[in-house]
Amino acid sequence: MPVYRSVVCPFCGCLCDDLEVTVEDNRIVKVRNGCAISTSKFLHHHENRVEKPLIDGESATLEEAVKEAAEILKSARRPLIYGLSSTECGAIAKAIELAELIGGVIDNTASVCHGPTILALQTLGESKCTLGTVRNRADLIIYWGCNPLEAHLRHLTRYSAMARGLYTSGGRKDRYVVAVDVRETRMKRVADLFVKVKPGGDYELLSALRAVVRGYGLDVDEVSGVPRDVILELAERMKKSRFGAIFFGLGLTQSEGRHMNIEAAIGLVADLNHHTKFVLIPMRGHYNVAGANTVTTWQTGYPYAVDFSRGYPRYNPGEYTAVDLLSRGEADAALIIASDPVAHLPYKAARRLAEIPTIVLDPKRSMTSMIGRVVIPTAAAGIEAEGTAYRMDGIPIRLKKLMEPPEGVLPDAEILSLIIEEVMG
Amino acid sequence: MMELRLKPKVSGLSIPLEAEVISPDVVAGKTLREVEELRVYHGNRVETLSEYFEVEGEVAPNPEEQLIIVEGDVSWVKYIGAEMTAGKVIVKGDAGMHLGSRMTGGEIIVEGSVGDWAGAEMAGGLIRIRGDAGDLLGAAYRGSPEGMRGGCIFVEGSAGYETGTGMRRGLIVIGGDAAPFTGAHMNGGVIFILGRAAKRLGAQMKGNGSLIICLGEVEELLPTFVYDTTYTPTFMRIYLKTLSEKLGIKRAEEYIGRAFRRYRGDRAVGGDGEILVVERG
Amino acid sequence: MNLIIKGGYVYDPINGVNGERMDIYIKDGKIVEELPEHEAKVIDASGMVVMPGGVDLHSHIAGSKINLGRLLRPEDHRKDPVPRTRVTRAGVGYSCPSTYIAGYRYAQMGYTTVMEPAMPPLGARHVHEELNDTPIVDKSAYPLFGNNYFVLKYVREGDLEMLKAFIAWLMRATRGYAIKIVNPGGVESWKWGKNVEGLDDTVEGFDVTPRQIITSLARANEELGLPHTIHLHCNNLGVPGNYQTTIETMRAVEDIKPKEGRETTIHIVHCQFNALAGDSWATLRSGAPEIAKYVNSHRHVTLDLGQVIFTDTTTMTGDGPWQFRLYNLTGNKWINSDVEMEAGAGVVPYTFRKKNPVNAIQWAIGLELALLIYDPWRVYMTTDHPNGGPFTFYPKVIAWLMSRKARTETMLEIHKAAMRKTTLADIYREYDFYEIAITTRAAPAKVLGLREKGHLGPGADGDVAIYDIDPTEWRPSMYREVEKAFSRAKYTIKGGEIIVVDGEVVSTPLGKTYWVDVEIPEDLEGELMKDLEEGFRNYYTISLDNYPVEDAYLPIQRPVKVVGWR
Amino acid sequence: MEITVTLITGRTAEQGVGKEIGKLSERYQRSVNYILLNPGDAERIGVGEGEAVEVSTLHGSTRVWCKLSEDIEAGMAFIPLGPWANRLFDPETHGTGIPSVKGVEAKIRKAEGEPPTLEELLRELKG
Amino acid sequence: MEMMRVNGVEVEDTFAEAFRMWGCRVIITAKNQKWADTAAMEMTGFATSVIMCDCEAGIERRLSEDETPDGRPGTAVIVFAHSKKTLIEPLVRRIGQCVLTCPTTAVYNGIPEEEADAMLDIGKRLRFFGDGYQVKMRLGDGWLRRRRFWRIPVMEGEFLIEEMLGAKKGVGGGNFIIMGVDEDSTLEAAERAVEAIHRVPGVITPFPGGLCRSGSKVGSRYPFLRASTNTPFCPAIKHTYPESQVPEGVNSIIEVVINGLDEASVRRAMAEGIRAAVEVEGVRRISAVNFGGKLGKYQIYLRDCLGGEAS
Repeated sequence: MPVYRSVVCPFCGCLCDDLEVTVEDNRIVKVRNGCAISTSKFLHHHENRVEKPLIDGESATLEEAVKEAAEILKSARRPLIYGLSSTECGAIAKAIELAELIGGVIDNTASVCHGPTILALQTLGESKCTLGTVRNRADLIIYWGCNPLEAHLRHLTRYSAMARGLYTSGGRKDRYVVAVDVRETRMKRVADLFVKVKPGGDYELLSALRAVVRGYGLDVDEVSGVPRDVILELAERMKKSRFGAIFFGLGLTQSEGRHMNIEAAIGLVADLNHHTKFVLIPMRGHYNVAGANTVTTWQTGYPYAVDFSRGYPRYNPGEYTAVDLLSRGEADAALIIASDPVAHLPYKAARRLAEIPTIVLDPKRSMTSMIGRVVIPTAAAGIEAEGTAYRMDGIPIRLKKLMEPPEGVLPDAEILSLIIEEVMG
Repeated sequence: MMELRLKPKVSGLSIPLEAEVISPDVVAGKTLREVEELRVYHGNRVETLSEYFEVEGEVAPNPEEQLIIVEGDVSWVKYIGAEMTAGKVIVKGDAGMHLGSRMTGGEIIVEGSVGDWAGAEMAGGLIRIRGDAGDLLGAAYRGSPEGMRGGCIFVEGSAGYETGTGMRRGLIVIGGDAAPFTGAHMNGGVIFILGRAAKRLGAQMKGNGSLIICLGEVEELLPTFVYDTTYTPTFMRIYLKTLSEKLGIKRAEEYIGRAFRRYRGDRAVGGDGEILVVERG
Repeated sequence: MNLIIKGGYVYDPINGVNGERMDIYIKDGKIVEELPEHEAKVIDASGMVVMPGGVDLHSHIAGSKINLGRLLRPEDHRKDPVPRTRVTRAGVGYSCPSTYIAGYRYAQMGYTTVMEPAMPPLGARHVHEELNDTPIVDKSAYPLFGNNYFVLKYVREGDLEMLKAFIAWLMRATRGYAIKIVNPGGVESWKWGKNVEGLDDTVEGFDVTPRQIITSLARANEELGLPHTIHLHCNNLGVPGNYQTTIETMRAVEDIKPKEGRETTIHIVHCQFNALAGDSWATLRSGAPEIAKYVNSHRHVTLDLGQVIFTDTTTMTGDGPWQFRLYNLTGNKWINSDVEMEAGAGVVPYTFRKKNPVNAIQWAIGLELALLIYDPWRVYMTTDHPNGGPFTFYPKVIAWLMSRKARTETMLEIHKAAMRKTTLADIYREYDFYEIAITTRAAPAKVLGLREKGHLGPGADGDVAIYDIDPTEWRPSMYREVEKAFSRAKYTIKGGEIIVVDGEVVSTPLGKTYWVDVEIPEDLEGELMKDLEEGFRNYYTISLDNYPVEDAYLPIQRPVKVVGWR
Repeated sequence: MEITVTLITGRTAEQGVGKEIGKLSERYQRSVNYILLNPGDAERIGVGEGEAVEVSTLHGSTRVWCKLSEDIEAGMAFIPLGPWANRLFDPETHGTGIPSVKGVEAKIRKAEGEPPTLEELLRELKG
Repeated sequence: MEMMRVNGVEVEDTFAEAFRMWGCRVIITAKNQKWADTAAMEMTGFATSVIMCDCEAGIERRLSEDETPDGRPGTAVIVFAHSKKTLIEPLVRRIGQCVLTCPTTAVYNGIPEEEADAMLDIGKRLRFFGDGYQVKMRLGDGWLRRRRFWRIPVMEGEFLIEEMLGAKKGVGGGNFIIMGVDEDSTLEAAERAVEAIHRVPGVITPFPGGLCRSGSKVGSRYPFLRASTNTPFCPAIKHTYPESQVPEGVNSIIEVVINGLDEASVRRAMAEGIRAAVEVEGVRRISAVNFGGKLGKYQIYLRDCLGGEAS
């Protein structure tokens, strides 16, 4: 009964790599160290699978499905390749090659989560570090618009508030913890200070903090519902900390202001570096969304929203991003890899996917696979296939293959290679 | 000016056409036949201008004398007049994204509305939009620290998010309402808003003479802008006269002699740009 | 395919061939003594320059740092989009080229070997993934040691054996090639927002000094007998007056005995940035003459230029505190990235301007170093891509080195400080093709210990660059011709395969990856692993098991075996 | 009776668990087809725990089950990310690629029928 | 000396000897004409002759609201000095002390760049009065004529000045003299002349009320004085001064001095002035001052000025 140690969890951007997974008869029977979601992922990975390739809902052979997919992509004028944040880097690289070949647009799910973070970075840069640096050094940790208790379940214990490290042997008691959110989440119980900000008011609050850190006064009583005294005190605490870290999530990127919220946060952190050491780290959601950005960047220069229609890469979020291409009715074919946009994109965009020929590569049945013209089952990366994934802080880790995929099911990268071959003819 | 007319053969393409060739610089000096053969991009296909437009009229020997009239709605055409240096383009309907982006001279008149990124990173010339503008009007492309570096954009209707982001020089006049983050990262340049200005005006504005003038209502200013005074600065008369005389905005003259509230910021970036808001009443 | 390159003027300094007309034979990817003509494809190189493929020992082409640069600068990419062709992939160029384009562009210039000089061990997989997407060239990467927790710990404890074991282990774990040190101690201090200011400062949190780190690593390097010396980015980079730190650093390793077969014990990287004299930006002048004087009288030092090019580029280095300083000097956008227990990095876009006095002086310093150091075997042409400028400007640097006229013309266009605050105007030396071959291929290959690179003797890799320029007719006044010829090789041959014809890439094989394989004595390894396990458990965020780079990341690998302990 | 609230969406751990079992699983559907309301607000529109509410914004409407929680303050509401929530959002991204899905103004009232099932949503989508 | 006659008055066939001077036109506007004039008068005070003043300046004319850049009433001032270089300091000082200080005023360039021979960075120098709080105002980059202004905070509000003021190579020292039977008639003729001259654009009369009663001649018997009154034309000593040039019957002489932005304007102004002067009874003769052509670049003959009118 093989027990795999140091298994990497392919769920969220934490990429915890200390799991122990027991496999019996090509079935996972036990998971140790995993969080609830992780455990669910390993234990249920065999459920709700796409069993056979499908064309228009009818089962087909892999060859037929690949051929059909290639035909769709070849005849499209504005094909979109989307998803990629829940697969390994080899598949991402192949998807880019395919996009280039068919003169299509390639986008990954970063465009609807931390795309704004990247836009802000491209304007201002960022001061960041790996999670271990926070673990070892941070005496002030701020969670802003993110809730690790719901989305990154082991973050607090492994990497941040509770973790013990080189200069933080006391763990939680060596740190001051702040949570900022629009509603009182469970983080309130974790934090020493909970700051409730008016929905859509983060930009103002961050700006005010910046001004105060720069030494200006604040001649208003409150900003976005936060009293002046709290702002002044928080700014002071930030300046006085020895190593400060801000983790932020979709509460900043998806709310009013989007990338400008992140710019304000980046700017605040940059300014704080004149007083002490301060970093900012986005809480990346899907386990390899960082990898999708990373690979796309080294191959094309751009992290997402890349258009190859003119033979060379072009980049413009808002123009070449999936939501926009779909909701404007521009995409005339789509290849969705390891993602479920029908469940998560705004209805108008989801609807477009149902209108056009959509190819879906996914281990599991999803809303997108239910509307797909061509559906090809794939091996689950990190369980049935190996490959690289990049943690939320950019650390590359090798996903393990713990067992064989179902009969005839191939990893994403191999299926994409077959489609590429078919397209090249 | 010699007039070249482009009549759209299709309407409302869902995949937009990229036609930076609709520019006096490209057209001038060519024969009509050569103009018809100009390359346009439709999705991943390369096609010719004549597949989408009937081309008639006259071609001028140089761009200065070239007028191009696009007769109809071309909201599905991107990059009209992009990088043009001289001459004139009139669009008798809506136009798509990137209209007049990076242009350095000449004039574009759009009788309808335009898509996003119109006049992005432009350095000279005049763009008049009778309808509304999309987002990022006259803005910097992503990653670039410099947006509009010169020229004038006049939108008679409203303008979208992040208008004039990273602006360094030139003038943007918004006849209608301005969406949030108008004038973000401004570092020089002037923006007039005649309608309602949404919040986060001038966010992260630096200084260097950056100026936003609000003649209409202002939703809210950032807490990092500091109110200085209410006064009637002389210089305002010059801008208002320019709006009236050069852009034909007669109602601008009504504001001559009016008092303005002066705010400086954005303190979040240590900036000393200005927002002047007309005093009500 | 076998090849005969006929009738070219061959420059093969390692074998003492200086412009002789001779034929080069390649069989099964290797240079051989001779081949019958009917068994080979013949390339007519008459009237052309034939050199070994270029070897770049310091160019940031792969890994998290350059990729952050790419991420940061869409505006840079928009200047230089590269469409796909039948054989090549699409991408972008300029200062942060995408991986494919970097490979193509090196090959187009006749380069066939490129070393990524700064690999944070935790990001080693990333480096190798990018190297695998960098076609054509052979390559390797240097892991960062100078601020590594275990290094600092063993240096503090004075335990050279454990330090050696750790080096050996980390080389294998990261599949690295040489010991890279960046601002020793300074990067660790930067994790508290601080820096070190001299060789004898104490590193924040550790009771060690930069001097101890450098000398310990140099000693360990030589005792282990690694192929390359330590590869050092000195303290105080970019600080006026830092040439003294640089000389002090070189002096600090004077008495370390080099390994057998090598005379040198230290390589100073992008020395231009560390050759500043004066005590402020206002009084800045060149410290190159002092450095050259030292290097000319000591055999143990090599260095590369980090030549400045007047263009918009992207600076990136493992020297976090310096990048913060540069951010404050320029107000440009800034990335800082600290890597737990090991390293850090920073990225700041920068434009070297002709009319900026500091930039003008920097430009002159690079060339002064190349021209004032007599021995071309110990000074190598680089731009520290992309810090001083993109590597695609190498042909321009070659033109400056070969032509005083080229230098004078540039000097007349730039700020007068270049003339007043440096000695460049008084230097008449001009490199010839032989010296160019030394500084761009033979010497870097030699100092890297790559025996099959940098020469055209039998047994060498079949890596050849053929440039369409006739050296017998060339005069220094014709520098534009040399720039053109070196920009687009007539032919580039890699491992016996024709890769570039007339400056265009015609084939894109994957190159091999070098790494240094040192066996560790078992008992020592056991002791080391115990230490590592504890360190990883307590301070790292990935487990020791998942740390070493797997073979999957090295599709074509060339481990260089080193007998570290006798 | 109808109230206007500020609508927030987001991930939950339960949604993560459900999603990994399968998008078509009962547990997943249950993890995303509800709205979290302050009991006071719920009372004002006359709905109780487990009853259906109609949520509408400028861009669309959906029906979901009502869950009550003191953790959510009056005037705010939360729906987990998913196929029910995505009916409510403006696809316009304003040049960023990301639609606004947090802090949207929404009207809430007691629903006539039950929330649609996933299958019903799919059927509607396919048109 | 030959004579011509205009309206019956003798006009000597001689010339006014004029010099090359650089002139700069400054437009001062204010809330109303009163304050524009006040600033203009302060600014042009003590600026009659470079013999002892730093410049020669005068009010050219008033400007109506539709003639000024900001739509307020204005006053045009022209300042002359020997060279481009020596023009700068007086402008900076006079605008700085007389206009910047004067309530409600603003300063604009009065010679557009295409007509100017040089642009002087007067506003750019004056901006330092803002002590770092000055604001640069830009107009027209890439679509209209590029103009720059500085906004300088002052206690009353804000002072606006254009960054660059245009200067031209002009003409100084255009003149004629009116010789009359008595003080009354001579003064009246001179007043009328000045009034007429001010209808000509581009010229000023820098002396008090446009008139110089002393005249001047180069040098004096005192080593410390480089010019003295024009003794040959002083009626009071007409018989005791050895080389007196005062005609018989003339008992009062007044010189009208004209500086202009170009020779043609000066010529026209002289003509208009003479024509007006000769209308007055009691005027006996019109002449002009020169130094035999040794000093000035320009010799403006009265005959040429008056064209066909003289006979």
